[in-house]
Amino acid sequence: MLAREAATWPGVVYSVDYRYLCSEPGQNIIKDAIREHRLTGVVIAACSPKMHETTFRRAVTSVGLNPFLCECANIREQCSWVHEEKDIATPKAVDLTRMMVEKVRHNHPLEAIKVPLTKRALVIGAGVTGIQAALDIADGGHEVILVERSPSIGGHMAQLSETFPTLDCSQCILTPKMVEVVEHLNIRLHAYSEVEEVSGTVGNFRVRIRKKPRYVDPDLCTSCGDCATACPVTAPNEHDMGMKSRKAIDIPFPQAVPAIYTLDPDTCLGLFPLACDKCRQACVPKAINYDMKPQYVVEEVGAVVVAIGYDLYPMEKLGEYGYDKYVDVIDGLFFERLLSASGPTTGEVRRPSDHRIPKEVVFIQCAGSREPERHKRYCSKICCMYTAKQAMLYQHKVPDGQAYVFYIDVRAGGRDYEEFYHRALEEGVIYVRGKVSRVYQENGKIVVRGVDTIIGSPVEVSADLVVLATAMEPAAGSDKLLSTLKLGATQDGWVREVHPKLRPVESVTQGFYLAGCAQGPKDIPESVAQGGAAASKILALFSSDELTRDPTIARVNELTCIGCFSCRSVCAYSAIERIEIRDKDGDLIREVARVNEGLCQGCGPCAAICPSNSIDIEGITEEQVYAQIMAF
Amino acid sequence: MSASNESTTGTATAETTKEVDALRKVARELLESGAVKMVIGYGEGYTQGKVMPIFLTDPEEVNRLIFDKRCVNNLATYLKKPEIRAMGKVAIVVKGCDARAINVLLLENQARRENLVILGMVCEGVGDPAEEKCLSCLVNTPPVYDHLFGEKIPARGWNEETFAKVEELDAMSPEERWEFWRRHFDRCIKCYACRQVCPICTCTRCITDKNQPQWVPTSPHPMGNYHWNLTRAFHLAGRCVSCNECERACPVDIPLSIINLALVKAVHDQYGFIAGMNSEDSPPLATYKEGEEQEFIK
Amino acid sequence: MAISIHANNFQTLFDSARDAGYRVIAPVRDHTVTLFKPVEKADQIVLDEILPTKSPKEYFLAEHEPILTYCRDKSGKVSIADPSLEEVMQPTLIFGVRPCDAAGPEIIRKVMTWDCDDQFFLRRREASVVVAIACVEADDACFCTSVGQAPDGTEGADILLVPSSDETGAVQEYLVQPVTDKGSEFIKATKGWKEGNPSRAAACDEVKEKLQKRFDPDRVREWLDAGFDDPYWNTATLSCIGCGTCTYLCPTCHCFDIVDEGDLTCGSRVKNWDSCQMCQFTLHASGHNPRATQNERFRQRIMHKFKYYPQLFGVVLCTGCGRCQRSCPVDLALAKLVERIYQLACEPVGT
Amino acid sequence: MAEFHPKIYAFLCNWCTYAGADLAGTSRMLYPADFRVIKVPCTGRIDPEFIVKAFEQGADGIWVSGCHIGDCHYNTGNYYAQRRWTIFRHELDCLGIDLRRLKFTWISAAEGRKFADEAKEFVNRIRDLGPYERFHEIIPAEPELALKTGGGN
Repeated sequence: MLAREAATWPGVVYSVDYRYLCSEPGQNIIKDAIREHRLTGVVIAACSPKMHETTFRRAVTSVGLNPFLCECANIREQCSWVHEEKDIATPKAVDLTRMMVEKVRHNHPLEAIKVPLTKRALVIGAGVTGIQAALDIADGGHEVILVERSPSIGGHMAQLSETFPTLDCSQCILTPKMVEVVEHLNIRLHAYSEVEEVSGTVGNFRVRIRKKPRYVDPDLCTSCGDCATACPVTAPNEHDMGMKSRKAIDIPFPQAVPAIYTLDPDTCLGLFPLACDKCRQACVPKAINYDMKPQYVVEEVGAVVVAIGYDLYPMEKLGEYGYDKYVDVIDGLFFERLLSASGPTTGEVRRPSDHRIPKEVVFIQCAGSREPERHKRYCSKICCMYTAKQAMLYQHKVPDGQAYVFYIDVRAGGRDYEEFYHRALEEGVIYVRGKVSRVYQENGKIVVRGVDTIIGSPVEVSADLVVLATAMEPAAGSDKLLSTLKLGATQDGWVREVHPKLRPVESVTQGFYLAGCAQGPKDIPESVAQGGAAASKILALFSSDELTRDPTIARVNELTCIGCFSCRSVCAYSAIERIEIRDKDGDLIREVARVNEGLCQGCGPCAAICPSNSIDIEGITEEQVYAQIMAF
Repeated sequence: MSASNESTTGTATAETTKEVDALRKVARELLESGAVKMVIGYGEGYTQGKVMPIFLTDPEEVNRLIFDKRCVNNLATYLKKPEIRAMGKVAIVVKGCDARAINVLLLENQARRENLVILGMVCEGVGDPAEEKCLSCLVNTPPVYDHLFGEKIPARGWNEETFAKVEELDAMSPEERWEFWRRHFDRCIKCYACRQVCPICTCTRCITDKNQPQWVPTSPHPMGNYHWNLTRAFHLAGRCVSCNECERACPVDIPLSIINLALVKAVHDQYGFIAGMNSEDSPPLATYKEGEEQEFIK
Repeated sequence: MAISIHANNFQTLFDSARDAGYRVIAPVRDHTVTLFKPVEKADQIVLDEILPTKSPKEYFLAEHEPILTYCRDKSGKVSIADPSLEEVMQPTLIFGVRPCDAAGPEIIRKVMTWDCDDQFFLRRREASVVVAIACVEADDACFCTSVGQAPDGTEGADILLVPSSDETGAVQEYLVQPVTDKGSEFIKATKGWKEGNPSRAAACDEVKEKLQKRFDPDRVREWLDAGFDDPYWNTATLSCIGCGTCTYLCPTCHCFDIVDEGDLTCGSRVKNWDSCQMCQFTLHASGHNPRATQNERFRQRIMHKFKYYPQLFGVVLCTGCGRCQRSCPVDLALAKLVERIYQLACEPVGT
Repeated sequence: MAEFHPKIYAFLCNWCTYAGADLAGTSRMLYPADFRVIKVPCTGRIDPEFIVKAFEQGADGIWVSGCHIGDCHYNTGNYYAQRRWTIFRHELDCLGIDLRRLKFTWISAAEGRKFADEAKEFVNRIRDLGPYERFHEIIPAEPELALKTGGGN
């Protein structure tokens, strides 16, 4: 019936009814019809385009018809399967088909867009996530540019003592990877460097990197350490959270990679010989050069991994826990250093104030997390587990010590995590469910007062040391970087992914991938997994020699565009460029918008906001929509 | 050169205010120094008691410039004329509301600041009796100018009167509103004076002149008139500076200001945005805030 | 035998006209403007204004009308039909028209019967009776005398009413001058008319005094013949914003556009008013526009009215109603521009 | 009224609501047939002209639906759409359009049930409201009618 009626519509020269068009013989019917009637358009009135559009488009292409001249009218999922009343379901099928026929009459051939591709990747951030991504891509046979802003790679993981739930030594598992990075032939490391600018589009980015001056020639430095010995200036050591001191010229930590000394101009007596010059005299290979300037290198890459990690929520903002008043209130990372064999106390837990071994330690969870009104609204995810770990390790190291944990909930999602938490309980860590109301000092002790919400009575612990499980927050300066890279950020400043569930490591801008804590709080396994995921996405991207892109994208009518660039402000992909139209004398006549084929996704807000409708979306053009509206 | 109407308005008007004297002085300097190619201002009109836009390139003619209560026109609309754009740098006399229009043009890349010398007039309201727009003027002192003539005065600002007509309409039932507009739109003759006079309607190919597809019917039948007036107002949502030139130019007096104001109000209520107060804030429909949700969407 | 009519009898006239099958059109208030519309009651009509906002042109040259319609039936067969001319043919009394407005359609007739006869226009003309009322007032936008019209002109009118004002100056009575046979027939066929002169003399000498000729169209045309590229055009009309108002309100502008409206099953080809002041008016499909600037478009308007039309049809395409000045948002008065051209034409060569 | 089958347009975004409609189909959830779907990539692509034109084609109701806020396949498209509709609705209301004849929803690809329910709700609503005569009045008469009266010449 439908086929019969369709035969009478304008433009329809052939219509047929067949049960399984997607079958081999079914597709042959279509192909034969195209050949026989030299068809310029095909409408399949059957199942949802989401089912077989590709099938049918491939079929028509095989006989030389442009795939974009074939459309599916959805009369199954959206008609026959959902309507009982035949008398109105059939007319609906007819309408849907007629509307699609009208659309196809306004379709035109589209050619897939080809974009050349540079098979080299940039990885920003060399924490464990970035390291993993870099190694995976490099192992895949492609060059990697790895950029790390601090003097050594390794990130926060290099500061950790042991890792939950296995309690294996963090550095012991990380350092081999760090070494692998420097030794890998496919990886070019720019440590103590920052990404200044990224231009271009997916497949072809130009990256400008600023190498901060170390004042030490990396090629000459043998990392003997004579300079540091000679250096008269001491400053707090960042790696050890300032508990230990370092020299103005020093190396962050023994296993640092690259193993090159770095002179810190801020603490150095002065970058001119007269002031001091001791390190330079001490340096046998003559590696020290006070006149070093920042160097700029430009790298060409095809894809970028953003693995810029996190920072801890500054304790300064947590006055309510007495951080600013009492030196013995510290954060988790600080405590990691206390626990670490390579730490300032070589693994002995001694409190900052008097270096005594604390007998009672209070751990406060959610310090800054899950406090929308005052601090961060989100859960920092890893604190529950590392607090359990730290409490446990503390009790291992101080057998007569007692660890208390104030918590709201214990969130132990993850294999062996719940078990790990229970082990902490069994080992005698005291968990107090309740928020801390006050922290104050009383005869040499730090009194932590709170309410045990389980027994419903106030609790008070006089502690020697208080450890705050402070919240994680986006790494300092990440907002600036994100805007340079034109990447979207969430309300809380984490890098935004294209789709939270289905495309978790792809950023909103094509060619940028994200991994690890840059995207939100994660533990090591998750971060490493994402690093690998980002790498595999890039390897997939690099598997072909040029990028082919769906041609259903926006097009600007430059004759009528007046260059108001409203389109630009609504484009989520920065795909609209400003083009200057000049006369033969080179004088500017006007500016118009132009769509970057490499970036445009064809979503359409630009078309909808254009006041003169000078932008159209291939595949769903105004004409096609109009035709469908008028056909009903 | 000038609109060569010496016959009617060659000479300076008898008495002038010190603001106008100052204006003429600056205009003369600008033209003599060659700082600008042309001064766009108000002069005595062809019709007794009316003013008209004048375009001066000869310093000797600056005495034709006037400014008084009759200067209702929004001269900013000339900045979209290709003939004027081709002049390069021009000076233009603006009231506050006109200056708001210039801000929108700057924001939307339709004028180049470096090509403009803005001669801002402090304005206590124009028209006799005072134009409605003046009763709730936000910018008695222009929000943007290079030279200011007159002492800065505080803006009257929005008041209960500002949206009275809109509220009147809101109080009606949809049926009544429908009839209200049908009555008015039936007079529409599709002359597009509203579009042509509007300083913000900058499209060189208006959507109503796009015929592939023809979204807006060109016919002046009820449907075409309804569609045109709907589209015109919507395209100005978040852009209209309430200079009310469209209503003034309409030969059949369709109360366009009511639709415009309704959208000005909606945009302000929803997004706290007022068009043309500066040339930086991104237009309300070209931006969004995370977490925005509207209850009408289920 | 002289005929007159008293304002109190307009209602009788209208009623009898309706009885005779006429629809009655007269100037009435609509919102803040005055338009020619069907009227029931005589007291609705507005005669004390210089001119209504719009001329009655639309009753001869519709703002919008279908000129053919098409339909596709289920079998796919397409049928095309002309619209009904019944409505077009409907006998119409257009009452209270000023002489300048009455003259408009007469001038347009020349082009409407030029290379082919425009049935829509001619049939409406045929079916309508125009009762004009001579002017007793004029404002400084009026210039009918300069283009060969007069405040008591009869061109295009079937009947002319010449007002006779009482001592207060208020108009109550009119001297009735049948102009055409159609007019005389109409007077016979309808009521409200009275034999004999109005109680006081009816004339409009005052206003004639006031309406001195401001230019001579022939001299103007001579200048235009050579003045196409005159620098005058570069500056004279810079203030024009290209709104169509002057053309849409003009009693003699008659340009129209033809568009198709409809969908798959049916639709119509319609005729709509258009304006030479719109930049799309001459825009080519190529994107080229022979009249790219508003200056050129304004020049075209003057050329058409004072050169091309006179050359073709021996008459100026203007009745001097002055709407183009009154309703111009930027007070760009066509008459003043033509006046200026006249001055240029008169200036001795070499100055 | 029961026999009245309204003319309803549905503009659905490709990634969420259209997929949701497919899901309703594969799960055989029944709903009334009185609307026709036009698929768009994103609600952000929907130009208000689409809606006006649909009314001019005689629509009795118009349904627009896309991804939930925050879930837009193109990240932000529905944010812009939402702002556009908010202001557009104000204007339609001001111009006397009956807003009950416009429906906006966010329906994800997983919400087949919601799609079927909203479809029911809207179709029934429009069936109760009856034909949108007020708007139909301003639509030029169907030429067939003109033909009937048409004498031609």
